[in-house]
Amino acid sequence: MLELTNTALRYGKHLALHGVGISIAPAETVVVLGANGAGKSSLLKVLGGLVCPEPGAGLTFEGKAILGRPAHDFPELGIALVPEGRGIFGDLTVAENLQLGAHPPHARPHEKRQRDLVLDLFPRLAERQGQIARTMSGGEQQMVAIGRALMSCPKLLMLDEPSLGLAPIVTSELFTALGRISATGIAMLVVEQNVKASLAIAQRGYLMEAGRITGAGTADSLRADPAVQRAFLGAVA
Amino acid sequence: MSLLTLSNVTKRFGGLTAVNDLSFTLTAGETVGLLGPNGSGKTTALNMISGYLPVTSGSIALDGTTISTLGPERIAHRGVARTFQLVRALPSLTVGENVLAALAFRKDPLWGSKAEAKIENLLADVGLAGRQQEQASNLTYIDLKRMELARALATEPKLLLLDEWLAGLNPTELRAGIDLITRLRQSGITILLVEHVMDAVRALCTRCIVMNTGSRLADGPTADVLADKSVIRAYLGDDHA
Amino acid sequence: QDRTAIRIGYAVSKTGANAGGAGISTIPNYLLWVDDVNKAGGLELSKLGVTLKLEVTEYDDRSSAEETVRAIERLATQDNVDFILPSWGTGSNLAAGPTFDRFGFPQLAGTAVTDMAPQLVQRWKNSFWFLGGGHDYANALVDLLVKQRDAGAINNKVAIASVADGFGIDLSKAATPAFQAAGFELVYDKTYPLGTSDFAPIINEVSGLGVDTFVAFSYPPDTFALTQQAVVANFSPKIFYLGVGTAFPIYPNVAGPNHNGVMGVGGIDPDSEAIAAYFERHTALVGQAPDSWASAVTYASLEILGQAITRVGDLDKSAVAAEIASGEFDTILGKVKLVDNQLRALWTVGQWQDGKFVGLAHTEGKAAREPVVPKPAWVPAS
Amino acid sequence: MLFSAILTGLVLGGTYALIAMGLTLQYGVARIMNLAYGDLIIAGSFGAMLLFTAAGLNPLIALFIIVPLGFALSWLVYALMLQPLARRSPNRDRLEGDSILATFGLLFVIQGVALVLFGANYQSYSFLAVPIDVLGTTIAANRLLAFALAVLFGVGLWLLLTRTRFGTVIRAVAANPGSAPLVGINVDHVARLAFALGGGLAAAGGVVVSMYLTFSATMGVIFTMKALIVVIMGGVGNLLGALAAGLILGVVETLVSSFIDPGLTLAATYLIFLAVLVVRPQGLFGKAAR
Amino acid sequence: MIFLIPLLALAALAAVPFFVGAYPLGLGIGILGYGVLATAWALFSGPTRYISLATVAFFGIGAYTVAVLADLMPYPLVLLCAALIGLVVALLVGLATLRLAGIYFVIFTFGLAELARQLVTYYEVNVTRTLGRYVFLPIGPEHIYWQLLGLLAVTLALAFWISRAKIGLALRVIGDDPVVASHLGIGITRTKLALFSLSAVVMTLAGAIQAPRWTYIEPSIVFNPTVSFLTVIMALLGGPNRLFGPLLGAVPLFLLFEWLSANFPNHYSIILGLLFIAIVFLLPNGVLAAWDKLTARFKNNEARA
Ligand SMILES: Nc1ncnc2c1ncn2[C@@H]1O[C@H](COP(=O)(O)OP(=O)(O)OP(=O)(O)O)[C@@H](O)[C@H]1O
Ligand SMILES: Nc1ncnc2c1ncn2[C@@H]1O[C@H](COP(=O)(O)OP(=O)(O)OP(=O)(O)O)[C@@H](O)[C@H]1O
Ligand SMILES: [Mg+2]
Ligand SMILES: [Mg+2]
Repeated sequence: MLELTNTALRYGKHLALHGVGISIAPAETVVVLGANGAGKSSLLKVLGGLVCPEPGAGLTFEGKAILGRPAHDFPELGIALVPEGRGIFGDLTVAENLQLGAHPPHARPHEKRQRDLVLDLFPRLAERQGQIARTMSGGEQQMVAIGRALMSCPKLLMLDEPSLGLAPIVTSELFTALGRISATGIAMLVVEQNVKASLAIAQRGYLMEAGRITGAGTADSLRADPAVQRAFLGAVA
Repeated sequence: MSLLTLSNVTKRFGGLTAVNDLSFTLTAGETVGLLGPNGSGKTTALNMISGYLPVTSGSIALDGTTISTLGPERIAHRGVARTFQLVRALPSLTVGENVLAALAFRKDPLWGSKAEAKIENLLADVGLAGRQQEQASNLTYIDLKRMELARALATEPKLLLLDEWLAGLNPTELRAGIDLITRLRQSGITILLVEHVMDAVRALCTRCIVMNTGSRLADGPTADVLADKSVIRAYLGDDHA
Repeated sequence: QDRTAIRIGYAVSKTGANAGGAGISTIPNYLLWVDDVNKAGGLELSKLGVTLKLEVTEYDDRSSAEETVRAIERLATQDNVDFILPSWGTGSNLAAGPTFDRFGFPQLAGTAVTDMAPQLVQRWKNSFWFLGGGHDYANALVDLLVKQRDAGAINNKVAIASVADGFGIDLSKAATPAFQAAGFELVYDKTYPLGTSDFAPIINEVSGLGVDTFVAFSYPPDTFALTQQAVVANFSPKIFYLGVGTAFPIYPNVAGPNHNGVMGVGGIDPDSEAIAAYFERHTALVGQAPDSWASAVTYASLEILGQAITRVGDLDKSAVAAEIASGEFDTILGKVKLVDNQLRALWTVGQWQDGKFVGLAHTEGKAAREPVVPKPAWVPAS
Repeated sequence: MLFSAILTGLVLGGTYALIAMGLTLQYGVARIMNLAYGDLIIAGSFGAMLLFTAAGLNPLIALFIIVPLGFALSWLVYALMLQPLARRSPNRDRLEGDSILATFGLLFVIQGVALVLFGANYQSYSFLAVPIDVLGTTIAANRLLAFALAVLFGVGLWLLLTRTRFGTVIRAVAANPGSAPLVGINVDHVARLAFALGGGLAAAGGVVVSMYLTFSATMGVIFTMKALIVVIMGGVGNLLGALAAGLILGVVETLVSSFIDPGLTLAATYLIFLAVLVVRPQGLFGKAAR
Repeated sequence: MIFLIPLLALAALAAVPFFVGAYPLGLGIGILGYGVLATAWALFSGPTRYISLATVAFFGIGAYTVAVLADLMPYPLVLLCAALIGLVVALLVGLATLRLAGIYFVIFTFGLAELARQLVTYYEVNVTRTLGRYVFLPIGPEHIYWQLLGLLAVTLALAFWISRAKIGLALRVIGDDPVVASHLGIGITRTKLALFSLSAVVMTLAGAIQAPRWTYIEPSIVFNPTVSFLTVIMALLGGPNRLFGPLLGAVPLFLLFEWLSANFPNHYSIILGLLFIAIVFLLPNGVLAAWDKLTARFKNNEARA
């Protein structure tokens, strides 16, 4: 469904990605693992159209080349991104944030259905629909951001560290929910530090290091990989 | 000896009570976890302790003197330092200047060459050795967190408030972070730690306070608290039981 | 000397707060005078044996005193002009005084109204003040009103509103005691700030006071707004007197039929052929008529300058200044001789009559027309 | 007397609110601190006067010509001049600085063109200067019209912004332009539209105001500053705030003029403005910063 | 050695009035006047990024103080009084603006300047019953020039010192994030007030020193908001965060204004406006940054050669 090839990304002098390529099949859940600063967020930004990679890169979605399209076209294509730092509309209410999630034309007819789904997933949001988003707690804001992305009826949902700052109970609920979302046939690309939980819902995964893809495999093979275990699954002393 | 005492502290935002009649005491040298579901008022509590938000009612005392009537800079001078849930770097300053800003305006200020040496040490402590000249806005997320911690430590606090400082780290980094805080603990600083990463809480905290909808739900030794039924129901979920 | 022209320099307010005033009273007259002189072949300089045309260097002073001063320095020392014409308004002429004086240029202040003129003349020997002082206008107005009151045409009550600006305050400072001395009852005497856009409160209050005489020492935008507000509120006192702007050619457009009978500061002699010809030339060149107060005076000041230059026969500034101070000149205002460096023969009160802003009072006691009192009642707008 | 003063004040306030509304849109949404705003008002006034004196066109009808022109002109200004600045700005501060400088330039251009075309003279015509008796107070019809339009635009736009999807989109861009693309909003497009809408409102204000205020080519700054004061006092981006602030200033001005001293009207307006900000630093209806 | 260069430059500039005519001297006064204002403005507004439009309030207060006191006491004492009055007003203003940020601060300060003008007007109208005041002091253009030059030197020295001193760092921290600043123990109120007042006192003196040049002082002349706008524009253009930035904005802009109004008196506005727009597009980071870039490129070329 999505194919990224030979991508390099530059911030000024700093090369954040080099020669990166990944692919995602329909309805597949893929996780990207990597240390801080490895370039995971940068990868998602490229896929979300927010930054433009160096010439030579290729990006196709459902067979169409979409590189260079403006960022605001991506939601309508079916690509939704929950970015690092959430990017919610702080001055607007929770309800309005969700409503805006359904802004892409193809999502508008399904606004009500998706809202019910989101509120079911995050009951806290149902209680706080009228609250100004900026005044919500950190975790609550994360729910708004994910909820908003779901409102756009995405075919591919990309999440940048969705469990960041969530209470344990919410995290486990979230991963359950992500599992359910994936079961509805939405493809997902997840960047997570909660490696255990994310590998549990993923079919495949990529390893990133210093701006390069350094490994790939099925969830099971990654779980079994000693290097992965050492770096990402090691129990805390 | 009690370092920090919250007595019946309440914070209301319009109609919403974010912290409700909260009382607890921290003894000098303790590392205490402040836990609770999202939106239960943890950050708000830290905000009141550090003076960022005024209390609606109740009072907060440090070393026996009331600080809840003081502004943040006076509280900082009395030995309270903090990090923020969403990192607040000073983006137009360099890493070194970020730390220098803390050294220069603390109770016994450092400036000039003395400060330079101190900055070097502090940055080395948090793993940012040799990166003084870098622009803060160019740092990665984890490095920003490190810098923010170095900045907080530079004020030589008695009480350090960490708001989800370990969030967003991968297991390897988490281990390094935990080690760092353990070292701080050994140096005698009192730490109040807001955290959702249970591995870290278990590894660091001798005692935990759990909040729910603004009130105190549990308070006691970490193992006891984390085994508490109501805590599991409200916060941990069955996975962590 | 191998000069080819007489260099005239001026810095005027083409932009900024004074641009409105300068655009009416000052700039067009400078243009017209230069045009008139050059069409006539120029000024004859007998001592040099040539007749030279005028050549202009102009700057925009952006309505700033600082710019005015510097522009004059520039004209005097860089452009080496022969004569400098001043900018519009009292403030800028006062600001420019020391600089004109320093370089020895005669300063013909055509649009400055100041009671300080006698002292200023002591300080700056080459300065000439053409538009009188606040007392001239205030006293003339009071005299005229006393006559009307004594004739039973108006009652004893007067309301004054003045703009809190140099002009308004100078006049009101002179008018208040004059009205009191003449036994008028001042039922309203207040100022309003420059930039006021709504005069409903003032007009509403004044209209309930039973005055037959309303006096506003006002400035252009206010002058128009006061008129419109008075019409709307149907406050139509027997005497309706306004300040700067009443004499502007645009006033009849603003007030429509209601301009008739409105009094104001200034005035012209409607019977003077010279003035009529001046109006025609002005309209032809600039595209609009001059105002009926300072325009003709400004133009006359330029005529005086030109004649003084010709009489002296060369470009000696102090000789020309001396001639201006002592000579008698033939201008569109008639024969003019300055008294103590001041033009003392001035129209002080005017009234719109038959499409002209005619002089009702003059510092020399004459009147071109009798005042129409009461003025015609307002015609409501349709 | 008191009642009549308040009524007069409300009507004056209508003028203030009317000229401020476009600016609150431009600054609140498009984030352009438009120093040339007042010059667009003046341009609208010149347009109305020209149509009225040359073509005898009723200014109310002229609105239908001039408002679209103002809209189109602002659209172009945004697309050609401001959009590139917005694109290259890494943050809001930067855009604010750049837009101040650029619109300061624009101010001079518009003013310069007006000076060349019309000269520096005061311009005035009068239209609808008929007295209307409102509950015993005489008010000029044109001012009443300004008041009505202010209320109409204010409430109408407020409803548009708060009750429609389009409004939510506009507010989203105002709140967080960086995130808007994530939900498929074309920020450039929305900002341009808001800026142009603000320009249309400015032109409308210019037409209405020209019916009863004397204006000249160099007076734009005065309108800009008045509008800014109203916008800031009401709270940036808040149309009801602009309406309320405009009306309050109008009433204060009139009350002071009637009962204290006309000489203090402007001092009182500024004093009220400053007092409001001292008490509520985010303006009457503004949201607390951060 | 490093102190010698500025001293030599100062001496050279101080000698200018002996060699040039009235008009260049006038230019010098204008440039120095705005140079002082822009530099003083940037003292506070550069690091904090609070754009103040109150400049002309202090400028006007300075000028008025001279107009009122010139005949009553010796000139140096008049200047001292002006500075003190400016200081008191600045403290009041500073206290009132503490909670304001962004555009609210900008327009608040504009309102303050206008309020000052209104109050002075009202006082003059109702108490002294005259609006204009006259300043007849035996102070020639060259004296004004020297005083402004001295003031500029002092202001630059202050700016230099502040940029190295703790208070400079404090201001930059506040400009970046006031919340962090307060948590680091920085007294925001004190710091902001101190710098705001310092900058205001300099502006007051700039007005006081120039007052004798106009002879006639009237609220609409000395409280002209254009002064505030130009100051901001000049400082922004030059780059408010560098020592010489504001000055390097003031000099070319001032000369540009002068050149345009002299050569295109009738199209001044249009050309100026277009130039402004062009500058924003071509020099996005201010004059100094553009200069830096140019020299950097030059050095690069050299290195390659
Ligand atoms: N806007 C930017 N400007 C300059 N450098 C940047 C920018 N964004 C990211 N970088 C750099 O690019 C590299 C990759 O960053 P990225 O945020 O993609 O990493 P990440 O894997 O998501 O890390 P984290 O786990 O901390 O979120 C880092 O070195 C970072 O410093
Ligand atoms: N400024 C504010 N205005 C209104 N409500 C607020 C404000 N700040 C916080 N709240 C509300 O107060 C409650 C407590 O918030 P707080 O940030 O303290 O939660 P928290 O315990 O830190 O949560 P998290 O773990 O998600 O960070 C939340 O419901 C939040 O929405
Ligand atoms: Mg990341
Ligand atoms: Mg929190």
